[in-house]
Amino acid sequence: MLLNKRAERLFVWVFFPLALLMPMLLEQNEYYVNKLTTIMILSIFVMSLDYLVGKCGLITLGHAMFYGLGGYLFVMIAPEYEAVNFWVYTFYICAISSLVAFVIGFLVLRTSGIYMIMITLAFAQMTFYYFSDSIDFGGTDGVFVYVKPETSIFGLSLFDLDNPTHFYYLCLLSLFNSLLFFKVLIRSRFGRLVDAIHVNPGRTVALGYNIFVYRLVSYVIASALGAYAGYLFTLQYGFVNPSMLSWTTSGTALVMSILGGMGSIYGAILGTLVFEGLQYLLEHVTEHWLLFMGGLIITMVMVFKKGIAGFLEDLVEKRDGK
Amino acid sequence: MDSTLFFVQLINGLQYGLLLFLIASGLTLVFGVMGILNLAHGSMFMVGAYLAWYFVQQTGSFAASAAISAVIALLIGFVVERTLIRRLYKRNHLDQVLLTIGMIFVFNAMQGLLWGNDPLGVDVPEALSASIPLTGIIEYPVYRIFVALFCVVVAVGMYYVINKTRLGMLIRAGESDREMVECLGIDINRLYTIVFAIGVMLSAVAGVVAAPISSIVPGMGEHILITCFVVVVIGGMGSIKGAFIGALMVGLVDTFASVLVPELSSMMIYIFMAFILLIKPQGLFSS
Amino acid sequence: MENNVILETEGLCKYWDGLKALDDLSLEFYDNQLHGIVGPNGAGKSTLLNMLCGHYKPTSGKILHRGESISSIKPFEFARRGIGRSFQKTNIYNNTTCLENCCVAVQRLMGGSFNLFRSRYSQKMLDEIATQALEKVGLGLRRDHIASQISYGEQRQLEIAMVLATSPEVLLLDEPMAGMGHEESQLIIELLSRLKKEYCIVLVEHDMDAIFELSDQLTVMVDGQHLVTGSVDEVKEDPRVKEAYLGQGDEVY
Amino acid sequence: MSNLLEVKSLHSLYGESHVLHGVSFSLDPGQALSLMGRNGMGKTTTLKSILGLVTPRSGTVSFKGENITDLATWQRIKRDIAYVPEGRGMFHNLTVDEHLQVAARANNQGENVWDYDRVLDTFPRLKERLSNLGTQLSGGEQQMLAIGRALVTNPELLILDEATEGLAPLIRKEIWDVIRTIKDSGISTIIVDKNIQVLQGLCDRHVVLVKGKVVMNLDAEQLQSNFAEVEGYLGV
Amino acid sequence: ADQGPIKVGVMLPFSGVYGGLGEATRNGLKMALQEHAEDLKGRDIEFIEMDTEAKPSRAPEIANSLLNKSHADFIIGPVHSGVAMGMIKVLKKKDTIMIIPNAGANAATGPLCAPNIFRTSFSAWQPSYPMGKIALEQGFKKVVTLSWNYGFGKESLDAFEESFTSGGGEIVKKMLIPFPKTEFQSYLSEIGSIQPDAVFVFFAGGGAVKFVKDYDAMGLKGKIPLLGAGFLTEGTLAAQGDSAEGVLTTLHYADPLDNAENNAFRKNYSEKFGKPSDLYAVQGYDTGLMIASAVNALNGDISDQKALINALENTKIKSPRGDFTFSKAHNPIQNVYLRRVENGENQVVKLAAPDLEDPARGCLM
Ligand SMILES: Nc1ncnc2c1ncn2[C@@H]1O[C@H](COP(=O)(O)OP(=O)(O)OP(=O)(O)O)[C@@H](O)[C@H]1O
Ligand SMILES: Nc1ncnc2c1ncn2[C@@H]1O[C@H](COP(=O)(O)OP(=O)(O)OP(=O)(O)O)[C@@H](O)[C@H]1O
Ligand SMILES: [Mg+2]
Ligand SMILES: [Mg+2]
Repeated sequence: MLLNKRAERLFVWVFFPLALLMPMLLEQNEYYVNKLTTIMILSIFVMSLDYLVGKCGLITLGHAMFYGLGGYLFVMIAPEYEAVNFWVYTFYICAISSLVAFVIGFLVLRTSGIYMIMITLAFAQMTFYYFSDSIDFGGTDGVFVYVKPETSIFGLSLFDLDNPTHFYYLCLLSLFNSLLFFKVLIRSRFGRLVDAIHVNPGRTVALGYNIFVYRLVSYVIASALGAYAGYLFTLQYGFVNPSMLSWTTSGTALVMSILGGMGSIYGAILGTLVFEGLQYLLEHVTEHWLLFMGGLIITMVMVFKKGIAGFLEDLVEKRDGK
Repeated sequence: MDSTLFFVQLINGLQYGLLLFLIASGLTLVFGVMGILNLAHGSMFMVGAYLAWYFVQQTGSFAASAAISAVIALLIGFVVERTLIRRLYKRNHLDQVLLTIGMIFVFNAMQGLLWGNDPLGVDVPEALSASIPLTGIIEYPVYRIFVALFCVVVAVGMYYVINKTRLGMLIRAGESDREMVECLGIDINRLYTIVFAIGVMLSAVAGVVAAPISSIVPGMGEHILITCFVVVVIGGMGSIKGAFIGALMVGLVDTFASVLVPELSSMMIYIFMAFILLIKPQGLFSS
Repeated sequence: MENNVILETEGLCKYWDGLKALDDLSLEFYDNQLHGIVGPNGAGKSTLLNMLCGHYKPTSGKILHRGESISSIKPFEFARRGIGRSFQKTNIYNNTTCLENCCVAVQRLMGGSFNLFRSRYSQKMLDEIATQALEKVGLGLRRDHIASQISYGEQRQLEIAMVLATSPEVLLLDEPMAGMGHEESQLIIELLSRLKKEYCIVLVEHDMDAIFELSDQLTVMVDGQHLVTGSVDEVKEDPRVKEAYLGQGDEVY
Repeated sequence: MSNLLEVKSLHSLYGESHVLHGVSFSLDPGQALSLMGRNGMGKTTTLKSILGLVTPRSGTVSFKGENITDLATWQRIKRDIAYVPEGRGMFHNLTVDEHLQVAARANNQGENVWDYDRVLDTFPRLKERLSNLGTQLSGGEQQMLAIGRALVTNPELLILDEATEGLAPLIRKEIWDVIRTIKDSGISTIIVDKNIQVLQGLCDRHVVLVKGKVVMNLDAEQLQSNFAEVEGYLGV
Repeated sequence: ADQGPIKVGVMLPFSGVYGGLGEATRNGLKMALQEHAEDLKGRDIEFIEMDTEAKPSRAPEIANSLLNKSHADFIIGPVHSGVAMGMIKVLKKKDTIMIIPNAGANAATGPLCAPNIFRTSFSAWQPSYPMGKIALEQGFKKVVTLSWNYGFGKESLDAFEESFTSGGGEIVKKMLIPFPKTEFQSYLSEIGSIQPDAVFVFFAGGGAVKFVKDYDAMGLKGKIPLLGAGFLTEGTLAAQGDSAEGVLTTLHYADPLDNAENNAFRKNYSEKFGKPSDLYAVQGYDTGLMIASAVNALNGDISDQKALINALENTKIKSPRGDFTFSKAHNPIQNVYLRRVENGENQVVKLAAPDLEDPARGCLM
């Protein structure tokens, strides 16, 4: 079965139908629709990181590099005042960032553990400084995207990206597809190798696998998806800024993914939702939201031994047990 | 660059490198040797600097302030280990990331509440406030020389304790296999509490010592955190010697990059680290 | 029965800064034979095995596989050439079932490891081969147990099952019987005596009963040096072997 | 009659799986006890429960008349117990020399019979490898180091889990000789090993475990007379 | 016309490095609106405050929330230029008025200018441009310039360079330091070996503190005059101590500025909030004045955006910094003063540039 945990099925069956109805429930309130859209975009990003860190055991602190690259690539290759085709550019951006990931992965994956964390960080910082020092891309102030792409395929235009509700559904669809994609990937034969390499790389080599290649493929996949999320984020408001690339963006995504439950994939959505939701609530309640946010994070680490997803799974299992 | 300027920059680089080692020393101990991924290291550095400022205001004496701050940091470390870190040893390293990021939030919020967000400064202690002329019109502040010496003392001390004493062996063994250390009749929990607290104290003391030559601002810890990790990783996990040499290298690279290749100077230490790790994937001196 | 040389070493050396763990070793390993290797602790047996499977690079000397030098190929390519190994220290996938452990091994031959979409559970044959491997070593009943939760001895058995599952032509076994009970050891001995008819097996073991019973050829190493190679009887009677390794033979150990 | 060690109806679990079902036995001062059983019968678990590495759900462990069930592992060890774990428990970042130095201590009686030098004399192989890291040793060398590391603590009770695994015959003989010497000097031992012949000649008590239960608890003579049955349990 | 409260969205950093600035700005804003309550023609003010954390990537989302969820009439913010860019993206040409109380990116009232975007602070160009002439007046021919390598810093150096070189001065070296690095030793050593006539810098906050102290410690103080955009000595003097004495800066305000508005403002502010006012409080205060005067001019009915913009454009603000009006691009036309640090205060030396107007390059309005 594709969704092998009960809690997971439960989540998917509750979350996606609800998300489908959300714009109607919110009576098209543009703000909430936008906010949820941002959360979904972030979820895609966090999910790609979750796959890399939780499933492949490749811990990176440079994933935001691809998130930012998704945005900057669009600014770099798309004409400034002309609506390009969304799908074509999705392809371009994923292709180029895959290429970048391939090259960087080739270097980065020679190391492991903390050394890999640091070398991914190094590359991310280099890109970060490249864009924040660059005059062409607005330096630290960032750049605008003036015209949003159109989304026609075969003359059929499904989404109007300037319409928040349409954009919402595009992102929801993307999120759903990402989840599905990763679930299928994990269940696949390739996924078996990913698991094996994660648990015991040495043994997998001894069984005759070139683990480097499998890791590289995973790295490229996750990076391309991360770039796609960055591309969506850029399109949402039409604004790219180097802070998208900063290590704190990577760090926050890592926090969301750990919070959600490493390697559970759907936990990425949970983690993002909870983190962003808490921040939103606390910010509106108190100026000292940082304090409470910190306190809550600490409490959650203590309580949820395997993240929120793990907590849910235990809960569901316990209920089933009785 | 003429030779006198080169010489001055060399001193700058070494001096900065030594300072970096001092700032990274707590991380070297807690992360490098004990294997606890403490992202709140930078926050402890910040806390040290703020405490130094606060107690200089209160007592008027830098030395007294340093002593009080060190004790407070020791206590913070003690409490944090006892209540939080201890519960995570058996769990994934990533949980430590989450925990310590939560701690960063809390420390930052507390800093805002207790001391506000304006930049603060601590005066160089009177006894060390002189300068010695160097070349041309440049003078070198005695305090910086004092800091450099202090760093060397810390480095030698740490190297000796970690590598040559039974205590150091136990700490290292604990990183490898806590259960087995307990099977040697050692109360590993207490040992780790103490050593963690000392690590926190080192971070804070670095903040205290650096306070007179830095500006005390919110978020000062986060900026330095990454550099500290760079230092530890270049040197190789768990190696004091490595961290020391790594710190000097980073100091020199950073200093000379800013003079020789200013366009790249922001990226230079990262380029340098990537380069080192590509040649030696385990850092320079990892065991 | 034809006896081809499958694996061969020529002047193989491995130095660990200053320590000659292996010094100028030239050996031949034949098809359909079990080649036992014994020697005191630290003689370099594991080191040899580690080089035969590509885990370590030789300091100097050559490894030949069917006459072709393979000293410089990547570790995983050794396994692809049919050189499989088990480890002295248990080395398995702890968090999955015994079956899944073997499936990873089987899948390399079945292919499809780059298939991102096809379910890993879709091919019955893969499961069957994996199950057979488990049954061969007597772990059939543990098929669906999590590997970390079976006992140490059973983990050792699993270790061998995994190598078998890769259908190797050369089996490098490093103390497979260590930590196993009598019955299990007996099982492995029987298993190996069956397997050696099809494979070239290199066995490092301190269990003398097993070694004497199984070996077609026996090499004794001491301190990284080759001492003697020959049939079991030749070696047993060699006084140097008695002195360096076996003792006088009157002990029950 | 004072026992050195007394284990009373231990029940131990890993998560939900119940591994020990009321294990009881006792050991007198100076005695050697062998714990036998097939793979997976709970020998290691019993040892770990004695040491507090596994917390039993119920049952008691007393050492020299003192109930130590609720003590931390290190406190039990401090009462002069030493442990050679299955799998050797090497520290990957300590050298051979440091392994011994870090463990060496005189026991509570102030005796320091097994000091650093004596251990190295017993295992000359280790002497040559002093500056190597623990995990760089060969399997057998690791085993020697693990035993050496236990001996330098000058224990009163030595617990050996598969201590001769992976040793060459000559060395194995040496180890048995060492254990015999230890025993003769009044140190008690609990030994898990698969070599019944040796255990028979060495131990005063023999405990056979089947599925976490003690099925036989024999002295040397009883073992003699029930040898076949024991062999049956062990699957020889 | 609707008679509900006037909604004022506040988008400022309340935590982190810029937290102090955000707080002062907010205080000034609230104070002005309270003092001028009767100008509001009976309409209440509802504040909606959002912490930007000075994170540009969050800016569009927060701006969007104030626009679409809170339906704010005015959105005040931000402090940080990158955040300003993100806000402008969302708010440009929308039916809310954005008033920038600090962020100085030239672009905000340059290429990105829009009818509904105002700024009550300055453009990066403004405080630095006059310093070029001052430097020449003082007889400096060769100057080294130095700042963090980010938008605001570079724009400040450029503005200085523009006036300094057009008057015949020479920039012998321009040093851009990675943001937010505060290890200045190597740069100072180089300055010491170049020995220029003077040094012009842009730094703010913690960097400013560190730089001025290091400048002194390295023995450069008193030997090579230190010039700067005013932020070098704003809110940092206490921490800089003696090291800052004698530093020359140009800015559109100085705490001890002697005029009736400023004296009253400083007195009221410190009474009300228990701490001395500063530049950021003034800028917030002026933002409040601006809102109040426009609401007053329209007699409380701000529903017609055209009329509102018109009213805002035509206000003349009686600010503690001296009166100012708005340029076509909606940036203040204001005095810039030359100040020298004496006894821990920025004493006004003279009026460096009266009614200085930003060139608003690229603005098509
Ligand atoms: N990574 C290493 N670094 C340094 N020395 C090593 C390393 N690995 C092994 N050695 C040394 O090389 C020698 C040979 O080791 P090897 O593991 O091959 O012995 P072995 O014959 O397998 O012994 P055993 O029967 O005890 O397993 C030993 O003395 C060991 O200490
Ligand atoms: N960490 C664990 N989690 C769950 N079950 C375990 C764990 N360790 C051991 N077991 C189970 O407990 C039982 C007893 O294991 P134990 O290691 O005590 O056996 P043993 O008698 O020492 O066997 P061996 O001779 O193979 O070492 C086994 O069935 C094993 O599967
Ligand atoms: Mg070996
Ligand atoms: Mg066992």
